[in-house]
Amino acid sequence: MTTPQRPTGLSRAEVAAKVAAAIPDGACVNLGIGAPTAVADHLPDGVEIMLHTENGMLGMGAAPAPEHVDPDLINAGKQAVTAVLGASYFHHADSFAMMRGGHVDLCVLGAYQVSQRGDLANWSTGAPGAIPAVGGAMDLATGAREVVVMTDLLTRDGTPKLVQDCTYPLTGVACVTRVFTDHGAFTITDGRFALDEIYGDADVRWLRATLDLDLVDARQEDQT
Amino acid sequence: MTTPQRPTGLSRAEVAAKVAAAIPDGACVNLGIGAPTAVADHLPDGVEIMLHTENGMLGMGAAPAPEHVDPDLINAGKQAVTAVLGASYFHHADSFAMMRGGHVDLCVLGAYQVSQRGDLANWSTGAPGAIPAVGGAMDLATGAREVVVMTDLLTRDGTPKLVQDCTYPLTGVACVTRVFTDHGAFTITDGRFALDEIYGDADVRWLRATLDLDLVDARQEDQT
Amino acid sequence: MIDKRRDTVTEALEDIHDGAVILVGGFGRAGQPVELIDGLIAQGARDLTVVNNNAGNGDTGLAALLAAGRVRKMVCSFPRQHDSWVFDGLYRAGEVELELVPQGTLAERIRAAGAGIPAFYCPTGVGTPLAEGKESRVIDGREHVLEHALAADYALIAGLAADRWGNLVFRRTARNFGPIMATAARTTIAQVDEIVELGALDPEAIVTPGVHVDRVVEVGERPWLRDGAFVGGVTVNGEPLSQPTTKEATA
Amino acid sequence: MIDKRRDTVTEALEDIHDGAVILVGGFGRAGQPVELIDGLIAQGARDLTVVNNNAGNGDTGLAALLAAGRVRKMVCSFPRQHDSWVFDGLYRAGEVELELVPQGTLAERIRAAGAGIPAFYCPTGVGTPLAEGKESRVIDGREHVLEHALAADYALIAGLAADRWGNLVFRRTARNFGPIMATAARTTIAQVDEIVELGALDPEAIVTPGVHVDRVVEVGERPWLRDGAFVGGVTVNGEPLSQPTTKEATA
Repeated sequence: MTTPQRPTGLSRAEVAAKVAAAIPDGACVNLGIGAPTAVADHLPDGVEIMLHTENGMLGMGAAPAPEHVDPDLINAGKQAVTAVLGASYFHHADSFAMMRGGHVDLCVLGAYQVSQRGDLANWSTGAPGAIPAVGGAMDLATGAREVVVMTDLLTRDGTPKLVQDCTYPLTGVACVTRVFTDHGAFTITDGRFALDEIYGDADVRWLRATLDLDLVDARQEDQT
Repeated sequence: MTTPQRPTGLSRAEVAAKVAAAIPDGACVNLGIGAPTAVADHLPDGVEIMLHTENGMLGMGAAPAPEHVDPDLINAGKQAVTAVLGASYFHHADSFAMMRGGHVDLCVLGAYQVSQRGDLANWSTGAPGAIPAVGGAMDLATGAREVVVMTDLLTRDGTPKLVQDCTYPLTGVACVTRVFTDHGAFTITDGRFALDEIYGDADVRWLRATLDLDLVDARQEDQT
Repeated sequence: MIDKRRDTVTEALEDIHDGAVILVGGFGRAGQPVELIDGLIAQGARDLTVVNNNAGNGDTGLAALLAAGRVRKMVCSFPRQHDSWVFDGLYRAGEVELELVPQGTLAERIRAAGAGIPAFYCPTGVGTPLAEGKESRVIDGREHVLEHALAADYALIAGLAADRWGNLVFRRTARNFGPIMATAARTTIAQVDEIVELGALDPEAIVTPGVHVDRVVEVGERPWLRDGAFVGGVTVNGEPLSQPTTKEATA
Repeated sequence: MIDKRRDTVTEALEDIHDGAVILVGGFGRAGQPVELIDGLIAQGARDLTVVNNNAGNGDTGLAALLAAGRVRKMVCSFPRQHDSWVFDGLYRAGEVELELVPQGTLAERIRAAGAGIPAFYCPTGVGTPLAEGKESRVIDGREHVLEHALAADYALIAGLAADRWGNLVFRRTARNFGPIMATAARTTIAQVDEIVELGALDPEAIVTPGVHVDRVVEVGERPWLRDGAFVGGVTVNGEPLSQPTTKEATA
């Protein structure tokens, strides 16, 4: 069997917009460092969400103009942010109690790998000599009511990030429920990936050929 | 052996003044409900202490004039109090973390019984049908760095409150270090009561005859 | 849009079911959500488990809920007070259960529930009747008992002010159990003297971030702050208070 | 009289001993007590165990302490950053130990130490390499690991303002670890921009009650808030910042 040519997918910004569209109005949301941060820029008009940042704020706003940067007002990625009306500050134990206690409705995280039972690996490739760093990833994976992954479907060398079993060190077990990628969106149900939407030029045949998974086509089921 | 006539002792206010004089300047102190509350009225001039009240304030002040009572500003005994300059408010978990975490230097508690190893019984006489109520007594007995008891030496019927072993349900184990009574002050050391001071008309002979204890006379040791 | 405001106490309480576990804020009368409790009595839910530091004072608030026969079990640290006659009578008649918990352990169990900590080791109560039957363990040379998180279906609490996100501030020692109870219930309902515009509360001084609150209802300034009838045992130097007072002058 | 003010950083730090365990506040540069760390470098204590969320950024603050060879072990959640070259080099050379802890577990272990809770069950990290070797237990059908309190000899933290009782307020997300670290050390030393008169801080808005603070030292407004050199990776939309900024306008 030959793997077909890699199709064109969505840009990072376009995937961020797909994730943003899936966030319910009024939700308390934590956006992980890296690509998920961009989700905040794509929330639909009229939707109001509370953005939580692990370093002690609820009601995080957009990036400031450069002349308004405040080094005491940053997000988990140490980027300058602002505070919206209704914002509040709290210390780190309260901030992580918020996550661990199930008060964050949804978090969006990047991934190295996601398994079909929802295991997430996103903090270490286990490479010898690498300096391990976990930050708040495990707390979010464990504590958020819903863990959504936003990632490229394939690594640069074409290796799928959606897998039967993660080979990298885990961040959390059976925690991911949805995955948004450049080529499609998936829900994890009963230990399998279900394809909800296809993005760009990809088709189911290519996805099945590329991913070594027992992939459910939830689009068809919806149509019957 | 006949027990001699009960001698005259100090009044409650006088005992409170003895306790107050033993509190180091700058200490963080919790005064239990009931008689210990009066200790606040007898602090020497020039001494500044932080009064902690379990219901969420540091920097508790004296009782207000009746026209200044605020039902939202009360102490552990639900009496109206005031706040001094430097006061702060916090919630109950933080308030008891303060005690349990060893941040309260000293607490003053009443007692039904204190044993020679420092066990305290002050919350229940174990009488059948009585409604049990413990409040913050166990937290204070366990958490304060030093637990000082302020009590009458004898019950109304003449039964000693300083005992070899408590017969009432315990509040805390081996927690009391000092006891101030109407007839004398005691330190608990190496499983024995040591008499530090005699108050009023009592003498050592009467104390030895009255208390069924192996009492050390620490006054004499100090003088040698 | 995030809008947790409810127009009436009735609306705020409508889904409370029989058998619910309810955290009720307050230490004596301070911070007790009296208007919500009155609403709960009218609402009619019964067979409740109520968690509060005390077990009601006088004949109003929590005491009235008990008197109405709605409470199956009280979880508290200090039920016995000079004016807790309602609870006393029900308890002696065997009509209400009591789970007695040291006050700090009660607070920490509630905080743990809100923080996703299912159990913790605690030194309080070791060697006393309240540790009997509890699993224990020596850590760092000291004995501790294992205590479990205390979660609830509802929390009814009282704050000073809220905004439409549910951010809350409290007033003086009326703060007490409110902030931790807000975190530990599936649904948290707060009564406040005043609902203010979003942004009116200082972000540095908000005590309970809105994420912990589901519904807020404005009840106006509580009249009993001024009416001189300080139910709940507020006294001056141990003497009951009998005259009208003002609250502004206290400091 | 209660007076926790110290005239100089030198005086505030004089008794720190070799081998001390030190909690250092801050998340990246926000809330990092840079002036105290500079003082600690000058003071000379070595063989330190340092607890901080990160492991230093750029060449100043915690990174400078590491570069000076004073740190035997780092306890942190996120040592690897684009500008953590000092730690990276020492770690690869085997000159510093690393204990990696999930950030929320780190925070909760510190909070537990301050709250007299020696150990607690925690769901974070179960099934991952960071749970290996830890005691575990199923509670309410879910697996948890046993985590222990993380206490220290000293805490060095940064606040916005203090009074002579040691009451502290913080500024925005610079609050982060400061309040919990203050509770968990035998001796807590706070640097603040300003020391104010007793009573000047709003009792409702004090974040750290003075009982948790042993020494406060005024360092003035931190120049790096304005100097445009935002060491610690502060960026705008992911781009490093290169121009002077003001802090008042942000909201």
